[in-house]
Amino acid sequence: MSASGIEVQQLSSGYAGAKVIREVSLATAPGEILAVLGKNGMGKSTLLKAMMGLLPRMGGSVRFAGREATRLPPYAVARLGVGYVAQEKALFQDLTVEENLRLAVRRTDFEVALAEVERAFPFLLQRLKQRAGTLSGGEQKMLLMARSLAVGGKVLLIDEITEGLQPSVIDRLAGVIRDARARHGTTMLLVEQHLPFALAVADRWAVLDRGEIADTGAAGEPDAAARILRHLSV
Amino acid sequence: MTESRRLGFILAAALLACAIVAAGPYLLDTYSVNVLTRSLLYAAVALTVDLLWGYLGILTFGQSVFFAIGAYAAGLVFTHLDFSNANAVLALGLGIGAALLTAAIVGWLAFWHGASALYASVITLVLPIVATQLLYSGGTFTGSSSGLSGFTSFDVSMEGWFWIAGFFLVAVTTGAFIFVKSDAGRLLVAVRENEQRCKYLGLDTSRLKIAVYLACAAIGAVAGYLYAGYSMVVAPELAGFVFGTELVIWTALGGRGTLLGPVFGALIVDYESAQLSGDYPFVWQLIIGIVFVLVIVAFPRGLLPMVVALPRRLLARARGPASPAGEMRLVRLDPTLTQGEAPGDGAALAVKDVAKHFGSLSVLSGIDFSARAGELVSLVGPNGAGKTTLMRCIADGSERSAGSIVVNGHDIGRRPPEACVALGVGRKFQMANVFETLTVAQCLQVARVRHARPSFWKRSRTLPLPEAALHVLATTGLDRQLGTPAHLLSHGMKQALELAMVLALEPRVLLLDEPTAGLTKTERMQIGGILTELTRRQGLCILLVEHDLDFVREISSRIIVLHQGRIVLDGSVEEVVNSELVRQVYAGSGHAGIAHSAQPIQTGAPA
Amino acid sequence: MSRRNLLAGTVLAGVLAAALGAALPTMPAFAADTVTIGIPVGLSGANSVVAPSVVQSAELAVEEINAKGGILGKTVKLEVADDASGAAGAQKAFDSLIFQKKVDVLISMETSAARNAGLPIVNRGKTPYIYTSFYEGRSCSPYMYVNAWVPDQQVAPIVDYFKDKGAKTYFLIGSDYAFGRGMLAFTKSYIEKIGGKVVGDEYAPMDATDWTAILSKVKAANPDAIITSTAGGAPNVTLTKQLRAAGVKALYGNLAVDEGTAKSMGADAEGIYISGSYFTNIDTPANKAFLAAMDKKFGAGLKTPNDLSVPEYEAVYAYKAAVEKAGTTDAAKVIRALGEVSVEGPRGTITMNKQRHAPLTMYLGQVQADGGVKILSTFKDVDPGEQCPKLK
Amino acid sequence: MIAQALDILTTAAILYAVATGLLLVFGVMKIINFAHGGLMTLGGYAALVTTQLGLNPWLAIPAAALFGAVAGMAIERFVVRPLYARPLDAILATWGLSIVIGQLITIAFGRGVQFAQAPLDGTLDVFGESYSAYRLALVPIALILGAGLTALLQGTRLGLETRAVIMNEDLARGLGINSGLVRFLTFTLGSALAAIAGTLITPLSSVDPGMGVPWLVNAFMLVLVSGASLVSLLVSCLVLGGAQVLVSTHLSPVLGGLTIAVLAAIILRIRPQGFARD
Repeated sequence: MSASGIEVQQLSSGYAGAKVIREVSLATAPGEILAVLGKNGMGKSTLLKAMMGLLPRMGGSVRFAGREATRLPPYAVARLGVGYVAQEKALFQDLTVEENLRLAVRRTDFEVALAEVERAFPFLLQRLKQRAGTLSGGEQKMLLMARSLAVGGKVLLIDEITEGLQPSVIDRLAGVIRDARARHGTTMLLVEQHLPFALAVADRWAVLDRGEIADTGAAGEPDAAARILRHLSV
Repeated sequence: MTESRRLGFILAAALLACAIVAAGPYLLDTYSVNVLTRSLLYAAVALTVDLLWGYLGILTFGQSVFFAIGAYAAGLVFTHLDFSNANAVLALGLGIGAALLTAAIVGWLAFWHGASALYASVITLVLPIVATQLLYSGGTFTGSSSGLSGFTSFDVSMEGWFWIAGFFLVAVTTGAFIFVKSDAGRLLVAVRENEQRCKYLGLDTSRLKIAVYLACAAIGAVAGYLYAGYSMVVAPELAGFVFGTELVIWTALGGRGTLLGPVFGALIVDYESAQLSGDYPFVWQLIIGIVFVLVIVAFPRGLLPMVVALPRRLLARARGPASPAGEMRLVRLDPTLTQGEAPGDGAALAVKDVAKHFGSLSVLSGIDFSARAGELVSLVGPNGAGKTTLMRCIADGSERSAGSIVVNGHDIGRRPPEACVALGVGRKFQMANVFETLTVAQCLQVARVRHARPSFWKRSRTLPLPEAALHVLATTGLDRQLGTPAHLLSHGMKQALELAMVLALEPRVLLLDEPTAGLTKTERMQIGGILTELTRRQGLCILLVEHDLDFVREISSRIIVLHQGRIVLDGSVEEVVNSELVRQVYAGSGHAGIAHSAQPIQTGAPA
Repeated sequence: MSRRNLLAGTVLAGVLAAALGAALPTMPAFAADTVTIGIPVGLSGANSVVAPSVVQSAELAVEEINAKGGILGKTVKLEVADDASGAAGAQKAFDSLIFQKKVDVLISMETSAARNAGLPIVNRGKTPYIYTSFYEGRSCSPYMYVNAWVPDQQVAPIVDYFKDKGAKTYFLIGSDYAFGRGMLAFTKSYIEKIGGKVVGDEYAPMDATDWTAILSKVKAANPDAIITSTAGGAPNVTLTKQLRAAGVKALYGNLAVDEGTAKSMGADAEGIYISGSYFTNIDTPANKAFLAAMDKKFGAGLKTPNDLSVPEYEAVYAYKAAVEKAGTTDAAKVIRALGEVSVEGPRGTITMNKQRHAPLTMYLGQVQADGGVKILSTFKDVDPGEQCPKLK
Repeated sequence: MIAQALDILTTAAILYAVATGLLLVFGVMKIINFAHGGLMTLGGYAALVTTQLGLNPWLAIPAAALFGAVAGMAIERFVVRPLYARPLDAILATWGLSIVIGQLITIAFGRGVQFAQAPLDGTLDVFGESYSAYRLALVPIALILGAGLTALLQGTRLGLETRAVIMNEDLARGLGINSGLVRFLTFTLGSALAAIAGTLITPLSSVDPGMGVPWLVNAFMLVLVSGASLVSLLVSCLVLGGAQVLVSTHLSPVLGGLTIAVLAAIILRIRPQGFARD
């Protein structure tokens, strides 16, 4: 095992002809949670997609748990044990809850995975045969989270899981994330706009501004919220 | 090269081709003259396939039908009414008329607003199947499977027919060449490249497609008419799917989108197959099949560009760097003429109770606001708030689920985007949306088509633009890159180009979706300046979606905050900036404060 | 260019070079001491099944003639061209034979579409032309002779036989094309003339292989006899198969099936009545000698001679006779002579003297369990009727 | 009445068997495989070879599946894969392939019509109507085919992954699904199904190098009307196949031959998603 969690060096990416992120470098220790914040359109989602290989990497390198992922296609990155929770359309709406879970779980025993889901969101076990599209918005987010946990991967990349959610649900997600890290030592990268959630869950934070890292710090520092808000505020 | 020299050059080439045709019968044996006469006519039909597929992007399997219509018009009239000069004219008229009618029906089916390219191809695939079956079931009238034969036709020698077919092909090819290189012809490529952008530039793309389709049908019918007059026989296979696909194969082999490629492709393959298929019928078809697959997979541009590329590259090396393509001069339109329609009495834009939902998912509901001429209203809100959806509803009448939208006093009803543009709406998309293969100047020309009818044979050397568009070009330096193809521009430059294109429409209500994303700080401020000036001096009403709140604060006269598909705040810049609500929306902790946004959540377990 | 493109380019260039290499013109034989016979035939397309047998019988005729000193002392040479069984291909084939290979005569077994497409070219080239395929009739050209049957000759044997068997109601099924329509229109009028009743006539598209709806109608009408005239090959075969599968038990006359096809259909073909001017079972010395010669020349590669290939064989001899009668290969003189000469062949003695068509001896046969055709009755010198009253 | 009902039922069954492979490929790859007709022909010749070797005619089905699958693998790897981004070109390239397949078969087997032995002969009595046994047998065969395919898609890991790729390829890739492999396997399966369909129609039809092509356009139209669902394909086959039988019976077989193509074009004009749900 390597002593590293996520290592991103000088990563650039974007769409045809337009770099959205430029030479972004990030690193976490194993089991560390890093929150990436920033306004809309600053490249946060692009960063995650490029790490997964869903967008072309236009330079730089990506490693997960010490293993090279820079040139891997998305499915191969996922098989390194990297879970990805996309911001939009991240569930197969026409598949059942169970099928959504099964798709993510590869080698792992599905029963073990279900136990993990039960621990976090027991209500999902009663809904296994229900179509994911019929779940409410909050429930869908919980299913998304559950799916990532069920994989039991070493690394999780989570894109704005809190968007549009009730505070009670957000609290619960925070609990689940902390629990997962405590039990499995999962390394996580959270892209967030929800500042209180980010600071409550993460160990460290970084602000992305116009495709570049503008500021970083530890979540425990007293002036963290103020520093971040300076970048987020109107 | 000046415009007249360019046209002179094309005409000289055409004359040279005519001379070759004229010499043909003296250089070739009778056999080749005979075979080539038909090949020349087939090539004219292949040319129409290229116009439709190579330029307009419509893959058509059915051009054979128009050829057959022209041929059968002659065959039927000469068989059942006998040949006379009057009947010959009648047959030509009937052939063209029937082809146009058929094309109009097909066009109505295949090119409606929102039809996919696949669907259009499907229709052109069904067409020859139906046509062949009709001919078969025509009994003695159409001659069924045997076709019609033995009718009298024009008393013209074999050489005469060769010349007629050859001159016809040269004329059609020259005409098509001049057209596709003209200002109007460029629209074909624009539609193929980006039909959506064309519609939002006010072009009725369905009508354009149908018009080109009709013209191609008429050319096909004339070729078929000549074919019947020459060969004195018509048969159902002329209308068939096999001939239809053969035309596509010739076009693909020769090189789609080159006009000359398909012409030579048709001539060479058809002539060669006459030579070879007698000796090796199956092997010949196998070779054609393999070469066709290979070309489609490995050389989608066809063989002509490959053949031409080498000498051209050598030539370019000998000649040194290419001289810049025909220079384009920008001209400022008189501002008094570019005011567009005067704003109506009330608001420039009135949005009443607009809602949009996809199935049970509600994206927008109860959107109600209006904006006067001269106002710059910014729409802000987090991702997924419905900002872009709202823009779409204003620019395309078929988008919204409920409510009404009035632009300059006209209800947009269910009008398509091009009609909304005619009412004065201009829309810039979020991702830069330009014509990638056209140059900057050409993109702007396409945007001006609504105001200045483009020439069908000339290329304009001047580009008259309203001041605002010129201003954007000058500010961003695009005015020095008029000859650069758009795909070579940086992301920011594309954004600026698209903004200039939309401004070239002289809109009264301007919808801008993140117009400055990807621009540098100075460029953004310059664009901002232009926008405020447009509202102040020309009385435009601008609706702006923007994430850069600094920028919004700087230039807006009013701000509307959208959250989860609803307007949560509509007020002055001051009011919004100081609002705790907005801060919460953006910092992500504001849910509790927004009563109606809370969705009931059943969690099934205690939190 | 990337390496992959380069590779693909090399392959492409290779294929093109091969194509061009094959394209090197085959020089026409221009020796004054040869007579060249052009054979446009459907080597590909619908007629490609029967075309090899046609070419074989022409080859045999030419070999026999050359062995005996040729025509007027000149060696006979064959030029075969593929017409792809259709109009466009026929134009190329006729162009090539008439203007490039400069043949002295065209002898062709072709589809009606191909023949019609070729005729204007024949008129331009003023070449004698013998058409050797049975067809729907009434195709006329001053340059063309026909030595195969037309509906007027073929239909009567079957219908008369069915009448004798007690059939009163008839159902007609055809492919919707000129031959199918032409044959059945004549059949219908003939049945009505002799007092029978047509309870249904149905046409399917020419390439149809699904006869479901028509067969349901046949079963509903429950006729005493069925007469079919479909496009050759797949439509004919599928109709027979589906007719048998549907359990239709009526008398079944098929106007479009040839002996070879019937044989290969196996059990499904058993009991079908067919009528024609040639069957391999014809018991004459001329036919036996012909079959023996074919067998000797082609051995295992022999394509069974049939009603389309034998007329081709005889037409070569008819041309020989006409040239010898005219004393020259001059087109105008040969054309006049073609209507006057008689040829003794496997089908009997044939003279194309009835408006460019020929009276023929017709046979009624029935397909047997072993696939062979048993000849039930013979009709001597059946007249082709009014085919080209404007030509003599 | 009964005869007509059986006609409709069996016609729909044949169409269903012919169109499933095309539907599968279109659903997963959004590509219209015009080589489908050529692959059907391949299946027909597999049946021919099987019976010529004196084997049980039913063995033709696995033999055809094998031939089709192998051909499908080659086609996917060398022709279809480079064309994912150019769906219209894929139509053309696969059409070119069907020409190539047809000519190769012609060179190998000759142009002639050949005959494969039918696995079932004779008629059965259904409600007093004697009806072709093989046609009747096609109904359960089509149902088994549909059920088998549904079971594969609904009940296996591969099926689940395939459905995931149909619904959202990006998302599926993000979950560790090798969508390229799924496409490859789908095309292979679709090709095998095409060849099986070719075998199934041989007892009704003849075996010749062009035998698959007349089926192509109808199958293609049915697939477009059905979207990517096996259930809506069943509905389309019953509705359009039924319309074909009715038009052929009551108007004219010539119009009947055009019914599916014309009706489908009109349905798509009015309702672009056809019979598919949303």
